[in-house]
Amino acid sequence: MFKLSPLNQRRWRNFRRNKRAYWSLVIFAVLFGLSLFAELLANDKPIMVRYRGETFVPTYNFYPETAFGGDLRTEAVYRDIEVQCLIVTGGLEDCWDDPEAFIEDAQDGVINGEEIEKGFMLWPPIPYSFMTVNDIGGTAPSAPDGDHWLGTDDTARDVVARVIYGFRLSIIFTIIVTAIASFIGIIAGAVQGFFGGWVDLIFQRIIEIWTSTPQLYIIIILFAILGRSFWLLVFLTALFGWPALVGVVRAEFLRARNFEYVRAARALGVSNWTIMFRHMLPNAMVATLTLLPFIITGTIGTLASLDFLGFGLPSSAPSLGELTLQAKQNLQAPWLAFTAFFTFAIMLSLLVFIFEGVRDAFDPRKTFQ
Amino acid sequence: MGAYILRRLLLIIPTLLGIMIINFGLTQFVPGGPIEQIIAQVQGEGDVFQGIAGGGDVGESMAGGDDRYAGARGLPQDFLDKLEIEMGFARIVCADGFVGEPTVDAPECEKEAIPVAERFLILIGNYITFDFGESYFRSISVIDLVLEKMPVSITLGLWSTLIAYLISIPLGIRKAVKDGSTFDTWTSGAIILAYAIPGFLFAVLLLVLFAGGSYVKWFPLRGLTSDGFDDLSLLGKIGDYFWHITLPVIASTISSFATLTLLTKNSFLDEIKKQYVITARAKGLSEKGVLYGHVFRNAMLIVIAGFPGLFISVFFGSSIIIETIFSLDGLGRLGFEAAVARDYPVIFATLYVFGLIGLLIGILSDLMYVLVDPRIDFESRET
Amino acid sequence: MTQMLKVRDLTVSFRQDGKDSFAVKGVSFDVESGETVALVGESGSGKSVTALSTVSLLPESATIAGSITYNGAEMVGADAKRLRDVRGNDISFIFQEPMTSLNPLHTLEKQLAESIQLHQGLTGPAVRERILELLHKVGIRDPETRLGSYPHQLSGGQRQRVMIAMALANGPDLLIADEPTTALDVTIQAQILELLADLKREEGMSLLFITHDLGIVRKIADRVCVMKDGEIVEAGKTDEIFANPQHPYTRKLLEAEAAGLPDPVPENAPEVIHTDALRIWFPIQAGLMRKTVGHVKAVNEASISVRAGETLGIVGESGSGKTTLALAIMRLISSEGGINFDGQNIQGWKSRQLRPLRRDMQIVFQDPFGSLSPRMTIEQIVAEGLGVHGVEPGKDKRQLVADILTEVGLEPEMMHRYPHEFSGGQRQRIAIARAMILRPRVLVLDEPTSALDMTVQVQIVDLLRDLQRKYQLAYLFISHDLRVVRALSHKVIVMKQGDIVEAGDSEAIFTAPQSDYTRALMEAAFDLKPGEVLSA
Amino acid sequence: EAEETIIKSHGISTFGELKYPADFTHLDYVNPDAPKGGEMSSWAFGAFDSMHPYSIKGRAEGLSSIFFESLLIGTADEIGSAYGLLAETLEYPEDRSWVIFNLRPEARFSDGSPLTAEDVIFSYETFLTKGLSSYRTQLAKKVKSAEALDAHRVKYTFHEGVPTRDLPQDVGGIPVFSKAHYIANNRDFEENSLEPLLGSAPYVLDSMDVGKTAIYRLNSDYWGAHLPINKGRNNFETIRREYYADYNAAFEGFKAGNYTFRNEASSKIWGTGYDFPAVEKGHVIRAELHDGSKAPGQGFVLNTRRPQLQDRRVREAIGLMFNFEWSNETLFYGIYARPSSFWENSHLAAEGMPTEAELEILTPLADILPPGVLDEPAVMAPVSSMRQLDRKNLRKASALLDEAGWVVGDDGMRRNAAGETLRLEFLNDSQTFDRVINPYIDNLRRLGVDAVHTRVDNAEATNRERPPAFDFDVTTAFLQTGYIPGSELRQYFGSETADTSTFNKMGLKSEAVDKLIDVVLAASTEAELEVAVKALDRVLRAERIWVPQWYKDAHTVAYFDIYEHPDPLPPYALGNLDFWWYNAEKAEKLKAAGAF
Ligand SMILES: Nc1ncnc2c1ncn2[C@@H]1O[C@H](COP(=O)(O)OP(=O)(O)OP(=O)(O)O)[C@@H](O)[C@H]1O
Ligand SMILES: Nc1ncnc2c1ncn2[C@@H]1O[C@H](COP(=O)(O)OP(=O)(O)OP(=O)(O)O)[C@@H](O)[C@H]1O
Ligand SMILES: [Mg+2]
Ligand SMILES: [Mg+2]
Repeated sequence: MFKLSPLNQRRWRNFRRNKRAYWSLVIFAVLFGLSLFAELLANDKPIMVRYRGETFVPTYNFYPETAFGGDLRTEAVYRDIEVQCLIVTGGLEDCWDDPEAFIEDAQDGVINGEEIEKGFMLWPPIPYSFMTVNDIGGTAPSAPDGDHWLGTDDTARDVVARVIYGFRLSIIFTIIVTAIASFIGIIAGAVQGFFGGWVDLIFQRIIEIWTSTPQLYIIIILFAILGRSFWLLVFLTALFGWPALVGVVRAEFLRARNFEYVRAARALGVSNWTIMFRHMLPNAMVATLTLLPFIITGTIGTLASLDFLGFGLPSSAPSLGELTLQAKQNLQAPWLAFTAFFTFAIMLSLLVFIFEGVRDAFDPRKTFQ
Repeated sequence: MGAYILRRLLLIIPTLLGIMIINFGLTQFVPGGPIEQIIAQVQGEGDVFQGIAGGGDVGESMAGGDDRYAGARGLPQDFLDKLEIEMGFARIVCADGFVGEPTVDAPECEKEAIPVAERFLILIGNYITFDFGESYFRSISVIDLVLEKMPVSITLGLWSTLIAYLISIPLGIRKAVKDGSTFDTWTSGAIILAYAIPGFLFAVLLLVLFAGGSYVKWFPLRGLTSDGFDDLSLLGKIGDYFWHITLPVIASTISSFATLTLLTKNSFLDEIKKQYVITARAKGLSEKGVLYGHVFRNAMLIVIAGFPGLFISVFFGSSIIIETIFSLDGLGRLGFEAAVARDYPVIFATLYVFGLIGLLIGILSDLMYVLVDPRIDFESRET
Repeated sequence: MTQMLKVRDLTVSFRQDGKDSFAVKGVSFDVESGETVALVGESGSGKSVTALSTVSLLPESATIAGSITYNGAEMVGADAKRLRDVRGNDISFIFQEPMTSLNPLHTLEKQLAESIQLHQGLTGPAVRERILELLHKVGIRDPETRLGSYPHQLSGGQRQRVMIAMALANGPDLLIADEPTTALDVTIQAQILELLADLKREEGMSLLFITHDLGIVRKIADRVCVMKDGEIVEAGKTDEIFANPQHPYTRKLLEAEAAGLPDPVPENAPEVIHTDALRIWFPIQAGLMRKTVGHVKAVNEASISVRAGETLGIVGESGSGKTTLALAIMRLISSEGGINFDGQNIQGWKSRQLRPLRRDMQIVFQDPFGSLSPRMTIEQIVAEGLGVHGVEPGKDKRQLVADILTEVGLEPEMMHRYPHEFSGGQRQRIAIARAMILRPRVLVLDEPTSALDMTVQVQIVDLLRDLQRKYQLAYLFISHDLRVVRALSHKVIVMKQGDIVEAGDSEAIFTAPQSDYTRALMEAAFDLKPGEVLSA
Repeated sequence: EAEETIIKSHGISTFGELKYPADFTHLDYVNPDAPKGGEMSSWAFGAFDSMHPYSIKGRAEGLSSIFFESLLIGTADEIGSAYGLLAETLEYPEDRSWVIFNLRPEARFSDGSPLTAEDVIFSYETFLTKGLSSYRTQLAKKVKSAEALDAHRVKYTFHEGVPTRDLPQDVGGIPVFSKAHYIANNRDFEENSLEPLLGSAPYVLDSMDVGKTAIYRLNSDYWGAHLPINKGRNNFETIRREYYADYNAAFEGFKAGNYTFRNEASSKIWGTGYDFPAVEKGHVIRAELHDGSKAPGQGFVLNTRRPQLQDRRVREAIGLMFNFEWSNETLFYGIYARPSSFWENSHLAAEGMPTEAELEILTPLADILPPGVLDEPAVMAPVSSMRQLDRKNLRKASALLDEAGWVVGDDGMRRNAAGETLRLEFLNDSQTFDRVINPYIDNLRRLGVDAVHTRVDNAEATNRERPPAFDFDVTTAFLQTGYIPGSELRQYFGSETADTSTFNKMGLKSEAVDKLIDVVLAASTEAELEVAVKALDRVLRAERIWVPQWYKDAHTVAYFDIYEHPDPLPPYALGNLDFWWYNAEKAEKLKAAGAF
């Protein structure tokens, strides 16, 4: 078992004493954990299909329509009424004519006096995936109703499903990007501030050159060469994101390296890196810890604004940024705006509270009731 | 220190050169250049802002207009050649003995592409003499173009930073003092919510609620000033100006409180319990005196040293989206438009000038560190 | 005489990690106007906490119970305005740790001026005049040139004197002085005590004096309270207590004295440290461009030599360059001249090269609080050196930490606490433990006992001697307490304004000082009559 | 040659017949008694920084060509006809190898100076040397010389060997500006400027706020107010244009009455936005006015240079999967119509089975025609059910692809014999198209096609769609055809241009089409032309080189109830700036009701 040092135990206890932070962490973990299973929560494929006594798991497997007595060898479209009819009735040919009636008829297991092999489908609570284009019988975006709890977006896709997947995508995106970017940023800032001299001079120039590169062009070029993809965007955003923290960390280190305890650590023969990360960083973390939740949500925001400018994820991807953009373009559909706003607000509040808790837990002078 | 500053000043040269090389190199790889953009324009394809402005419609990109004038469409090679020459991608070389004005039309002359390296040298040569050229798409020097967009950017930048700082810092300090109280909690909630509102949505919301035809119409929809601005009295002018900028400034400020407030709060929390603060208290200083007189400088190193940088944001602080929504013409739009339209003279010149300013500000900002905290220096610590 | 400060049943507890620990348990005493009360006692017994609670300067983790009245008005739970009026004006404070108590970003002038302007309403040149007068009174040389200095540019003793000047600036009715002379050499100390006595006489100032130096107590206190474990175990007139101590602890305290002499150094002991005309000049910079306009000549041409098993005592007036010299020898600040360690000239070595040597050369800093990383626990701090240089096989790191803490008189249970949760003396011992745990061959001790009460001081001195005997350690011992220096040192150098004015065998210097300055020091330290010398 | 018959007329039309006789009193579709006055205000997108529309530099104000008149002018109820405006009459030989315009001597520029042949020639030459590219080359190719015969006569002579049918109209359409003004102001035609050139039109610049507002005022001294062709036109005292950089803001501006006429381009706003107070109170009129003009030929074009798209059956299958009916209902509020023809919404669109006359042209080409042209009705865009995925069409498409050798593999994707998937990349540079393309792609993937959507920025799209790259599978384009199709057909559909033309994006190389284009170009009467175009239309449609998208057959306009317009409108123009008028009484009423 992984064992916490007494100090970390003390920090953890402090964190738990901060109810707001603790519950934010719990809620966040639950939400994120749930979203990891998005495929089972919101999908246009059933979790399980029973057809002629056999069991199918469409979420993770490919089955052609022919597997259910249909006539197309492409993947079965489970949301199609005909396919549903086929499955329920055990593959009756007549399904092509009047599927609704047949499904109705098949409920008792008998059609036209003949026993049929009745099948069934187990659907996820939200029977739409983020890409599912729905027949909503009106104009998209459609308002929330029983089928689509938060309505549909301007391509007639279910907003709940998109938020679930979008949350997952955004969080994964931002966690990776923030981790990479802050890691590099903190190290770079720390090295510059700690060593000073030519290291600082050269590094700073490199950063200056880098930050005045038009990012849009790099994005356009790489998109043109490699095609739009999630990982490319992760890479690019991290690439552009890391200088954000360098300045503040450098400043804190420039100051902290003059402190007496740093001299003391040096006198102990502690290596430079240990001094930087064990002694100085915890004391130079205020800005970093404060900014981190904002960097995290800011990264999601970056994704959103890239979407906004048309250089983001492919438009079918469930991006929260795209949702915001749609909200602006469809003022007549306020549910889009509300959804986007609440998703962002909840995410940001949770993160800010969690990080506030972390900050407090690491603050030696903070007292907890 | 003097030596350090001198070193920094000298390093500006290679840095600027580096910036220009990277960017120039980059543009060699960007798919589609200004010529394509002109072709797209001549063919009446979408405006680059349509996407951002939103609300465009699929039916709308129907080309139309004066059919007769456009005639049978098509861009002849000689026109493209001429564009290339005009934009400095190529030049005319004429056979020996050719007399008169060289043109592509003359049989003895032909177009020759200028090598990339040479183009770069020409560019740098011009820039050293502060000759930044003209926009590809407008008959106006780049400098004038930037100056033309300045008022909008300064307005948005100045007021929103001012408001953000004037509110955030005192608020952050108060929150630090009252850490954990209900005041702290609700203000955190409020600033987070404000931060979470997507700025452009908020802008549109303001527009619809306070400037549109459905609800109240208290504020104008666009622009910095009214049509008859010049005829107004001084007081009238000031009033008119503020009347116009209220909504855009609110929209661009709303989300900027959160980081600064929390940064202030947390920095203060870190300092406020230190020994010297107790000393200050023991002197009998008022709480304000302690916080602003003693803690502030210690806690706000980053914020204070950020002031020169702030100065930049005052000039260039406007956001493309706010500008678009309120039909303001500022640097945000200029920059984006130039990037998308591949208006290289504008891109390079703005990069060069703003790069230079940025580098100088960087030096100032580092000097601020020393001013704030005299213990700081930038020398290497290998003793 | 009226009761100016009346403390009744004062109880202070600190909340740490969910538990309460009591630092002060039901303390009661009075200070009458014009009176000097000395608070003495064990390190960590709650003296500073008691003092701080009088005007509510304790951190928010503290809970105060009981009653404190100042001139009849209740101070516990008083409103901010009331406290503000009293603080600084009526009651002034000299904090125990001058090194960390000054605002690091304000110049001396600003810090001093602030108090004066705040309570006296003076402005302009008048303020400056008053500041210069104060600085002069507390014995700062050339005060004009020091006005623009920042705290980090001052020596420990100089900072302490600035603190004193600040406290005296407004002519307080009650001065609470928490070990105000620890960093001062004896002559300055005498001057300061004289100053306090003057103030008391002329302006009827009362004094609550916390100290470990019983000599001082005897000299200036009217009454004494002896504290132990958060309680006052004995209180009474100074003469009576000294003459007839009741409580066993008091007796022990009075008896304790670092005495004896160090073991002789073996003949063939190798030289471990040797410096050649070491020079450290700090540039004085002015303006934003930081042009160097002159130098503070902190150390001029210092040549010293220490052998294994030998202790070199460094004494000298405050600000004479002792700390600077020590730091330079440890290669922690840059210097000119040769530094030999084990025969190798380590001047100019990179920090990577030096790292392996660090195990063998350790330092205890003058400012213990500043030298402890605020976000590390004591365990981490003390164990860190072990982590760097490796633990001997078969030994448990935590056990080693616990052992060394016990040796310096701290309870091992405290090791999960942060530095700020200790008393000044405790922190000093932590700093000693951190250095000692490595069993270095050379140890620089920069005033290691200034905050320790006599009993603990004796314990530490014994420990040092013990270790020296066992491991042939070499010490550079910097102190103003000449008794301790005498008890530990084989050789002594005396510094004044950056110069070594006298150097030689300890006995020779103590018994037959050559320079006037040394003689003056001895006289002040050992209460000798002018011209008298210490017997061998 | 002397025996050449010279035609002298007040107008000219492509095939000779003019609707209006020389002594007409006014155009049929105008209200000759329309009151003058009032203001017409509308909005425009973005900003402007130039008042000179004939340079590629700067963003010219959208109406900045309003200052200029030309020798001839067209009408909104006829195609191919033009009547004299600056020219009183014109003279031309039957073969139209030259044309002489007799200017109206009373013609004046807005500053009162006379407009002479010299100005006409100067304008022509300026356009020839410094005008927009397309213009320049066209002129240079066609016009041999232009000369002023006297102060009021100009003669254009055309090159031999170029089709001259439309040339008199072309040169007659060149805007005329003042030479004296141009020279006095030291102007450069290629640079943008905020100072308009001097023209002779009824409107002059009143005032502007650069980038925001432009106001044009009716010139009270306009020289041509009395002309029959101008009767009932140019009714507004001022025309105001308001610029907004944002659609929402623009719409709010309308709601608030900042401008009063709106040609609603957004189906969304048309479908949902018009429920604001001014509409409810009846202050704003919302009208769908029939638009008789030809559809612009908007569609997804398929790049037949790609190996997988060379098979006509594949292209047909792809076309079947675009569900217009669903899209129209779900995405467009049902306001669009579907084109099938390249000449949709005009008399030139082929319908049903080929007629005798068409067969006459087509039969000789039977060998090289795509199947079904002769014996099947003209290809119509497929009709789908209201379900996003139409099973009937899916089956049909599946069958076609199976037949073409793209069979479904074990992973549900189609592959050819070589094992390659049927890849189809949609190149798109407009965010607004995402919601159209994504469902389409969805359908295609269900068909087993490996369809992907790539959105790029404008410049990159242009780069990839143009020669020499032609690097796309599917993209949106406008296959713009004319009412009187001419040589541009070659640019759009001819094989000779397939590898070089920006317009033949699909890379169509069809012998039959080439031959039919020749027939179209050779047509000498209106009837001949119609038959030839219909035959061409059939073949083009049968080639399945595009998936037609949609068009709008109505003007969706909203305006404050202060304007009136002739009823019915002429087929080819909305004319809100031209022949609508202001009703001062209604305006008073609205003002009294507080609408503005
Ligand atoms: N960083 C610095 N910059 C400028 N002057 C300094 C600096 N550090 C120390 N000094 C000056 O050098 C002199 C010697 O200081 P040092 O700390 O060595 O004195 P010290 O002998 O240890 O005194 P004390 O007994 O008071 O601790 C003092 O005058 C001090 O003001
Ligand atoms: N902030 C704090 N949190 C927890 N415990 C504290 C804190 N400050 C002091 N203590 C504890 O309270 C006790 C009394 O401390 P105090 O500083 O009053 O001692 P002192 O008598 O002044 O000792 P010294 O002579 O060493 O300065 C000590 O045991 C110390 O560990
Ligand atoms: Mg103490
Ligand atoms: Mg010292």
